[in-house]
Amino acid sequence: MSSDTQTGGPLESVADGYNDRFGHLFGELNGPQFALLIGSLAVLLVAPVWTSLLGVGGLLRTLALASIWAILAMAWDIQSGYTGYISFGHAVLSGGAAYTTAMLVAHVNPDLPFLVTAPISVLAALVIGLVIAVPSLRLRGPYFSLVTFVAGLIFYQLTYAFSGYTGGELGQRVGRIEFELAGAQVTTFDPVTRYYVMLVPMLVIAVALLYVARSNVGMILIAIRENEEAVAAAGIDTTKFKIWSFVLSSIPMGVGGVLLAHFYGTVNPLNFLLVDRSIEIIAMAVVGGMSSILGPIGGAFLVIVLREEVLGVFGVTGRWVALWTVVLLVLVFARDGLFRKLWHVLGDWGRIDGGDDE
Amino acid sequence: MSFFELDGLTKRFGGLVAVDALSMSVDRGEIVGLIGPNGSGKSTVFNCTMGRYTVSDGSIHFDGREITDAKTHEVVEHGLARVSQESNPIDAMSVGANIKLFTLPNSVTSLRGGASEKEIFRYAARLDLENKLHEQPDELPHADVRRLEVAKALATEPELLLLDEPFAGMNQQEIDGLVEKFEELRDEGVTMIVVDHNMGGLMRLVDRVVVIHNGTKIAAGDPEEIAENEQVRRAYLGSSEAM
Amino acid sequence: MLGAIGSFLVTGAMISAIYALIAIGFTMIFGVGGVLNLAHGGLIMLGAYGFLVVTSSSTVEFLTIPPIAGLAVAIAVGAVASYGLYVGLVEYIEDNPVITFLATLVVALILAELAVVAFSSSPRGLVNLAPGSSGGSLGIRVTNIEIVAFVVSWVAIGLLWYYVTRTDEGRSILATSMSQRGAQLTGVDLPSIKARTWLIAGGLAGLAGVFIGTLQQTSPVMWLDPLALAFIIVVIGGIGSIKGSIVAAYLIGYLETLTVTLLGSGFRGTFSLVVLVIVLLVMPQGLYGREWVHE
Amino acid sequence: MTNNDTGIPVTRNERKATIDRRTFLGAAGAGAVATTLAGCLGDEDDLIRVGHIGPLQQDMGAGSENSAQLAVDQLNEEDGIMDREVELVSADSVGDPGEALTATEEMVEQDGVDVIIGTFVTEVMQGITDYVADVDVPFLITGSADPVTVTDTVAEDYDRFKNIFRSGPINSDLQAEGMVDYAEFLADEYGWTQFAHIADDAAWTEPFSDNLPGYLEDVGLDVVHEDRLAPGTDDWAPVNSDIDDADADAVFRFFAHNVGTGMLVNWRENEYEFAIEGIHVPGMSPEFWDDSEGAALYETTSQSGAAGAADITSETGPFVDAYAEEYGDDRPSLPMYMGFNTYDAVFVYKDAVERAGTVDYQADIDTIVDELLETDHEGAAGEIEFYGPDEDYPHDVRETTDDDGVITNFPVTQWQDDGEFECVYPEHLASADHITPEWL
Repeated sequence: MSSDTQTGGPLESVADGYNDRFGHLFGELNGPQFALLIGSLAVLLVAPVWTSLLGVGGLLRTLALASIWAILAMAWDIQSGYTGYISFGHAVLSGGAAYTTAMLVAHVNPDLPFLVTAPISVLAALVIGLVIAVPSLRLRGPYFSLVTFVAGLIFYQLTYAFSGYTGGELGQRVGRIEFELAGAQVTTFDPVTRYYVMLVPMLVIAVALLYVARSNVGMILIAIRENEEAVAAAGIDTTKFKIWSFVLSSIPMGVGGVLLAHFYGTVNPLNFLLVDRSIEIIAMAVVGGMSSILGPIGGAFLVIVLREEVLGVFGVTGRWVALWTVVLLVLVFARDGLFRKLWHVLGDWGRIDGGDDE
Repeated sequence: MSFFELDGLTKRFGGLVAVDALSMSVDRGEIVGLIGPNGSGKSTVFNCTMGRYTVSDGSIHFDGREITDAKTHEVVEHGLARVSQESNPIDAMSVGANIKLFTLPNSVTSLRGGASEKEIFRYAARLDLENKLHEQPDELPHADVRRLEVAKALATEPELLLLDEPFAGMNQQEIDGLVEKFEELRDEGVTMIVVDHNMGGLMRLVDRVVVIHNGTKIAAGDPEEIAENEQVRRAYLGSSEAM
Repeated sequence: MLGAIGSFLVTGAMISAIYALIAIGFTMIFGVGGVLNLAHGGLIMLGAYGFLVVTSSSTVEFLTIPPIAGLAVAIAVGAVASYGLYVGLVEYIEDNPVITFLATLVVALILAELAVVAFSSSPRGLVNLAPGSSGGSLGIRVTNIEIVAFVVSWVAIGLLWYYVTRTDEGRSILATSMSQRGAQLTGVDLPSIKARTWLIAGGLAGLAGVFIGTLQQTSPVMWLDPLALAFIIVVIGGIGSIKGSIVAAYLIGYLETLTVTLLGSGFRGTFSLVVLVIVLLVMPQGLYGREWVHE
Repeated sequence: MTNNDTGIPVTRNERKATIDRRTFLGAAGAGAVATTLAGCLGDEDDLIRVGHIGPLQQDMGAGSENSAQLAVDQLNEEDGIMDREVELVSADSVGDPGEALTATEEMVEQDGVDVIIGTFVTEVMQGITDYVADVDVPFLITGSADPVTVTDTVAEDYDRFKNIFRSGPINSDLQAEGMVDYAEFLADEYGWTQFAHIADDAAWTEPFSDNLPGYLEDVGLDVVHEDRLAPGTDDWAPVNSDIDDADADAVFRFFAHNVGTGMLVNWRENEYEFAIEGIHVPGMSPEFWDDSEGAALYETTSQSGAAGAADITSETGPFVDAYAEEYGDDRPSLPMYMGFNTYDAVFVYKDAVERAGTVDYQADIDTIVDELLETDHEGAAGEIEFYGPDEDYPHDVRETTDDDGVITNFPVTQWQDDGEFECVYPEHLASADHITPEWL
């Protein structure tokens, strides 16, 4: 990882400051790339201010939703994007967490606090992740994808078969998030609070996953994708690492599922377990650029903003046609993802080879 | 018990017996040649040893431990490494990263372990790749790719190195260079089993030769003895391969 | 008791025949090109809507043809769409199985949404090819349309069998699905074989669509269940094996009928999916197929 | 649509323009910003905004939206509400509680609606009640019939949920009673005594599953078969065969999530000897005859408004005619039951706020609620009065009964020859006699 800086400028020196301190942890950046990251972060952090100034307060809801989906897309990426074992049933993990919250509220005690239901639900996602991973990781390529796809179908159908517990087609209510933080009562009834309740976990998970992805673990996962036998020949237990990638993925999937449950206030098969949801997660990661963590974040924001704010000009159904068509075009013509392309353009611009993970 | 020992090793694929009750042993510090015509089961022996194939019968011991049913990574952890017939570097990673991969600890919680840049430089330098650390494997000439395979295997700090046709596709000059490297390794105490068709390069290197044909051992001894062995000649002629 | 067993045997046979029709095309495409065509259910849906448009007076008024002719239209719609999908999309991406998997699934989603736009999300019924029922004897009731579906399914299977075993064109498909490399060595034109396979598979899907659309319903969500069925049947039968698909279709048809009888209709699909996962993990080559798993 | 000639700009949420209200940000840019700001600032622009929510992709929701638009247009042709012009803001619930909550918040916070009318599915209604109760906006339910709508809310915590009303249909406890009256009518007519009962496995059918079999036994009729079906059932042969095996004379089936087309086809082809009665929501669509290729023949369903086939009140005919004139070429070509209730709800709201003299729910919700409770409105679906706060179903629409105590505002319609939609019960409203299949 070299950072032979030759162009100066204040941007570059800030970026270099970052590289010296954190580059080895999260990957190195050049000036434009650094500016993009910091700029995006700033835009997100102060979103309540500019949305209100511009009179587009409704956008805050979309950005909150995009933050949740970004968590899901990143979580998918660390497992599927990095190892090349492409899961088509990841919504089962977030859905499992969401349903755990809903069932706890509906069947155990409606007054269970968020700080109790949330960790249990994330744990449930982890258990489901392992239940799927351990047997299915024996298969490769489309066969692994097929099993995960089928796992998604099974969970979807089970919500109907056990409608007495799950509420069937129409699901169950979970209500809003309410908890106490440092003596203050936090509730997501307030749009601004809700935005930060969704954004902050997203940023924390992004940093954590970037840190892991730029570590030995990330390197080994990518190597598994490229050549699993070579990794075994290096004395590394690939099965252990593949299962570990499911662990790394399940936990944020669980967090995302819980947040989504409280965002919608209701958990149902349509919003959580339908195959479309798994495909949406993949679409976001692929549109952004697989195996980069940052790409899926960009993909999630792009897809959600398109879906909620832009493509609606085609009508409620038409927006889905348009969205899937966009995804299909990206699949065919820009397999590596739009944000990866952007990243490389910025990289060339600064004429520094760095930041990319591969 | 010897340093490395195969005892009645047998591998069947369906009805086909690829290796048939093969026994052989290698002492610490030796370089043993394993030769035989195409399809005689040489690579299968390596694949069984490395845990890529499950062994049908018999046992494999290494350094006092049974590794018959061990998985590949366990075998490597015990101090065995193999240079495969086919080069398989990870093209998405630089030469340096390819070597580093082979130094990473087998631990999901070790985020920043593995060799330092200095150590990687040293591993590369052992095979004269130190100036190519930042190149991508698919940009390297063939001989360098083969050398990278050896460098990767050495980065696991093996005590026994299995070399599966290390000279494949190289010209004489390149072979000579590589043989020199292996001789240096022997001086450092690395034990080796070498499979190759090129008897010339091999004969200079090895202390002892084991010949297998159709999965069974047909001869063993000094390189000179083997070169004279009538049965070995017939086996090779039968498969229309020149020595 | 006799009635119940007889009814079970007949119901199972009827539904299994349609399942076979659903699965054969899917297995052929996988066998020949190694592509899991997740748009297969979408093609079935296209067949059903194609039939609806030309046979119902309530869609396009000036276009109302007899249902039997509608059947031909459904086959044609499925075949052309399938062919178009291959030469227009899959051919460019089939080198990457995962991208193909994803892209064909996205195509299915697009088709489903387009169906909502064109026909609304309300399910439709189809003009019945063969009204009335036979039965009552032995306490077994079978509608005529089920009998027609059963017969047509076997006729289609018979024709296909004849094609792939008795004609040169067909034999090259069979050869390719047994060993792509072997077939290539013997000098067959792989792209044209693949395109032809997609054409045939699409035609069978369109045909299946009419029967599913009549016996169940024609709706924008009708693609998913047949797709799942195709998976299950193909995995159990063995990839690329037409014979395996037919046997597995009957296994699953009867298994589902039994599940419905014993556990209730809510578990119909779930149980089969669980069987699928078990087969995939325990016997990945299926009944008649070649090995699935890489070593 | 119509409101161009009323001088009001075409609203962005018109279905024909296919610009959904949730998309205006991307679509309309600066114009949208202005509108939103206006919304935030409250009612200073002098418009009264009627919020409508329903599954707009389904015939039920689309019919309801059209009916709401029709009511708003009619108000604007007169004096509006309190002499102020009225604008419809319609949102798509997509039949999903999560989407509905998002859409409702947006209507209240961004668009500044003064009232919310709609919700078809019980669970969707439940998904937004907490929020609606928190902001106090008057909420008139026009689709979902589950009694929990009021028993879990207004009856539980009156002070919190007092802004929630249901202007129609009558709740399903009462519907179950009405269904027994109808069963007795069938028993009188045909001598049927054995009934089967099957229902969607969903919350809305529970009042029927819990009560109807008992009620039927109480009046001396037998329930010979009961079953619940998972939504999305597509194999109907065993369902019909079980009913037939039980020797039922008729089946009462309650389907909203299941679509009975497959059942009807299988029933007709096998000429099963029972009649199909009960509630079939997809079968209420005027398009169902075509959708099912005529398989709808002979099936009946109960529904408020009787699909316009009967003159329930003097308002029914004019409303149905106006709807047909405006939307007769659209889908659905008739307002479905929710359309009747939504249309009525707009006028119920208008009357109440005009009596209250205010639409400011943040300040005057108590006054508005008091006036809503005073409602006595002759609507298109029937006479509308609400149960009082201390009764069994507070804020729920009252059933109307005839001299014999038979419930009359829950009529039964039947698909008859050539796709005619007829009202067959109660007898004083009937447009045609109830008929049975010729094979029966």
